[in-house]
Amino acid sequence: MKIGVVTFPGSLDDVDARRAAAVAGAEAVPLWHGDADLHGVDAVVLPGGFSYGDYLRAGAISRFAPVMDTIIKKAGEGLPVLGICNGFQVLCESHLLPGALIKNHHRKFVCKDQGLRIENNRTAWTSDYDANHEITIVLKNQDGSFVADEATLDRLEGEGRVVARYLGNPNGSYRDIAGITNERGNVVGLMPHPEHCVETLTGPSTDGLGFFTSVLKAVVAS
Amino acid sequence: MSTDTVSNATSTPDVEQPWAELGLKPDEYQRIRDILDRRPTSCELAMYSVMWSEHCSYKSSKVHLKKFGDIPQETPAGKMLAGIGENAGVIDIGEGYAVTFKVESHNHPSYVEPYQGAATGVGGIVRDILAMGARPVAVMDPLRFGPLDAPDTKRVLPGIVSGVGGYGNSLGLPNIGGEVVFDSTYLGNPLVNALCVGVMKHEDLHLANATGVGNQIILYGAKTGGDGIGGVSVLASETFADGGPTKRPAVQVGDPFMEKLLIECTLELFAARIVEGIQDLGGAGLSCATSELASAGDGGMYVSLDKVPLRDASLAPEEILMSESQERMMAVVTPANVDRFLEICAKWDVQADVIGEVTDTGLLQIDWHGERVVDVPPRTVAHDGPVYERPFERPSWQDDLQADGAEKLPRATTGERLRDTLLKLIASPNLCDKSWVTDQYDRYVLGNSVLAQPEDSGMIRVDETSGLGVAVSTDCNGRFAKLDPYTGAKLALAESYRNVATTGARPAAVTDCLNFGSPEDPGVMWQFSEAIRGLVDGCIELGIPVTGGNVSFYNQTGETPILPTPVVGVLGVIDDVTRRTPIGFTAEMEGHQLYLLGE
Amino acid sequence: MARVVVDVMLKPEILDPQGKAVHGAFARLGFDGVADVRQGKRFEITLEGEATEERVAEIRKAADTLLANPVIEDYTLHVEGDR
Amino acid sequence: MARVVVDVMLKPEILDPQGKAVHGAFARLGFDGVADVRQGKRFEITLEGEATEERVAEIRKAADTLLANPVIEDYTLHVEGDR
Ligand SMILES: Nc1ncnc2c1ncn2[C@@H]1O[C@H](COP(=O)(O)OP(=O)(O)O)[C@@H](O)[C@H]1O
Repeated sequence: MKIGVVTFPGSLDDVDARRAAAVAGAEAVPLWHGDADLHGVDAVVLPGGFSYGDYLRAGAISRFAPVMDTIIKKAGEGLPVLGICNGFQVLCESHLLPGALIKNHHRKFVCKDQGLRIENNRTAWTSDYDANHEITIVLKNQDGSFVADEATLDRLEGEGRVVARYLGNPNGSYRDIAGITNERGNVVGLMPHPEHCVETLTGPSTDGLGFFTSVLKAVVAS
Repeated sequence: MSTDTVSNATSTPDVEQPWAELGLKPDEYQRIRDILDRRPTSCELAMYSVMWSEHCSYKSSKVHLKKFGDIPQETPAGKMLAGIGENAGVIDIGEGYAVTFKVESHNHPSYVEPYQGAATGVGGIVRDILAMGARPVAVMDPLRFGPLDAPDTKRVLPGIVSGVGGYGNSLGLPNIGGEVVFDSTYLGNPLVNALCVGVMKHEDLHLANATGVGNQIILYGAKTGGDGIGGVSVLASETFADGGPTKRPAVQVGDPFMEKLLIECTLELFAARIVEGIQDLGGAGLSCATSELASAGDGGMYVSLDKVPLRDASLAPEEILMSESQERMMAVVTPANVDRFLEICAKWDVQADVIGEVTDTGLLQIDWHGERVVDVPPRTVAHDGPVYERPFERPSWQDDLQADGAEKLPRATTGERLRDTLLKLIASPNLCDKSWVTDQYDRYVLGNSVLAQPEDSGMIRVDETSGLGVAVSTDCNGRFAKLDPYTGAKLALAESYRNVATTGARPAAVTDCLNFGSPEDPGVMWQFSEAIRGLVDGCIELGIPVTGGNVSFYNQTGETPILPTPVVGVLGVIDDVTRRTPIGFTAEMEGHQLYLLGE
Repeated sequence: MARVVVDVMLKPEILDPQGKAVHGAFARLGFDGVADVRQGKRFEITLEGEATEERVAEIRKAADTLLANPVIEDYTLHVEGDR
Repeated sequence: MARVVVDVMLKPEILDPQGKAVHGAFARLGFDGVADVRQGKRFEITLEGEATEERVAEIRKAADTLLANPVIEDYTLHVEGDR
């Protein structure tokens, strides 16, 4: 069982994502943005960071990386993909997920322990959580405010594709949305950082581990 | 456009040179002429003037800093593998690991342009740590501001905080602590001190020297622009036939994305074992890197300035030598490894160019457009700068200040009054909650932050298997230091030492950033020398050495210097981070007993 | 050398936190009578050579795919000196 | 309602990391023949009422103090429709 973690120029939480995958019991495989080959991984994490400095728009330049061409294709075939923070931004820029992430409404970088409610536990990445499970994981970003037009938001809610919602909106996200999924439930984008919450020694909780254990089960089941 | 070459300098000994505008004293200029036995070229004058500045040469502080050598150089954790004089101190922490750490100031640039000044301050110290061969693993930021309600603080504080965060967060370095202190003397003189910790294996230790005749000098990272050379443009303007050069910015703009690439690229170069010597480019840019590398090595280096990739094609050679463009490094590489070196740089999209080589001439020789513009013994630039024994004297007001004791202040006599005092205290800017600042810093990235705010020390796990880790704290109470700089410095050291010790780590080494007013004021010089005396005595008593640091003078407005602010950083080692002791009381501790230690 | 300018603004229905903050600052500084402020991005693209129709069409493609995110942003493009 | 536009760009001699990143992306995506890219900010300020000379002078003052950082940035200001 292999979880690939992509490193883009400017990725920062790739090491953490690999550690979290390993803690969950998977083999973590580093993937390089310039290499279109996924090296046989069973699932992919696009980690947090400031790829290409977030200079144009967060995730805008990374989406054109050779590895993304393959990921976009395989995601369509059902490969589980989790985009965390900058990874979420890359997924939106790649149009694998609807909407976009813009600057926090307070315009500052924010790092805090954030309460979330898991609203959809039927995705490849959230099956280990109970429905409406409340968890606390690390939130840290500059461009974390999820926006989309009303029709898109209504569709996301109507189809149960809001994966996680903030308990107390930290960044101006529309309808308190912290994470969403595609129709099929294999691609998930999440603003907060579950990979920082797999050990009590270095994180505020171990509430993030479920994302990584969930995908192991999803892969075994498929 | 004419270039001032060495032969031109020899044949025109009487040309007037703007040495005074460049901050040189008459005797210093004469000394350069004596060393070279001719007048310097304008490029040489540029190099000497910047390398002999207070900032680069430590000319006022050197005689005092020497006293740190009196402290035994062993640390309680292990051997010191590199000490004062290197880019940063390195200590052995066991299990084959070494750590390096250092604090540096970026005070004045942060006043001029708070965001970029603070950002590039973080960038600079991170490159220092990287240049030792280490992976940077954490940063800290002791900060000082004018009164919270002063209008200029509203400009300076948010900019500095977001600059520290903007740069550190983008590098993926957890911020594990710092300070936020307010005092009226810092109005117009904010202090931005930045500390970085790095980790390496013993065999990865790299030093800044250029040895091995024929080895190639590679400049890599960002292109060279006109950043931070406002001052030298007086020189460059002489070489422009009409109108002078285009505008030169005095501020540097940071590119943290570039620096992140530089870090990963450099670590891959180290891992490939193809770096013979390395130096980061900081203050004084190429002037500093070339002269220091050559001086610490075999002494000879040849550089062709035409090979330096430029962001601004109009730069004159003097300006290229002085540019403080950020995110650049210089490496010494054997000819056989050059291709591999360039390949790794290309992988990370980092520009790299061979600009020269190590020679056996004993001279630093630099060409521009095929003509020699620098021909100097590198030691005279980098290490043999002027040394001043500045006069110092205990200020006349010191006695009155000390006599004005706290016992004269009115005391709260009722419970109500006491309550008011307490509320006033904890609501004061210096004591209140700092999360407005710390919430803007990523403390989790890399996944090894065992302790960060609101703890008294930060703590980083070094080895995931054994649990080996380090703890770091920075402290200084400038008001104590003003009352008595000797004891104040000792108190700063003791506080930092205690903060590290209470986490369960064993304090091992000290870095310091000595922020003071003008060294030309004998009272300030006295504060400075007393603070060093205090640090030396304190370190000897505690049995830990000073492994490196930084001096920042001229922090004053008119005649009023800042509070003497010797910021002390202590690093400790802990065998097993799972046994750390956090501050505070949690529900699990119910029933535990409380003890008060000490008098 | 010609210059193409691309101005990118958030769509009107998307909340603009930066514009809002500037608007608020205007009011605090006593600049009244401002109904709204929006903050966007301006790209100045210098071409090697002329701004031929073909080159401008290429930049327009770059604006569609890279410089602006059509989900949240609109852009306008003009060749400098052309208006 | 009138609209005043303020374009803020980094001074030419100041490093523009954002423009540099976009320039690099152009090259990787095969958009050739671009000599340089600079990225700046665009403010669209909608006034309640006319853009009288006095109001525009006010906005100019705001641009000096608030919209642009004179240490590293230059700005230009125009009333929309005026050019
Ligand atoms: N500028 C800063 N950067 C990072 N951390 C900071 C900064 N200022 C304060 N902190 C952290 O916030 C916490 C509380 O700070 P402070 O109130 O000054 O505590 P103390 O007085 O115990 O040092 C500490 O963990 C400290 O390291």
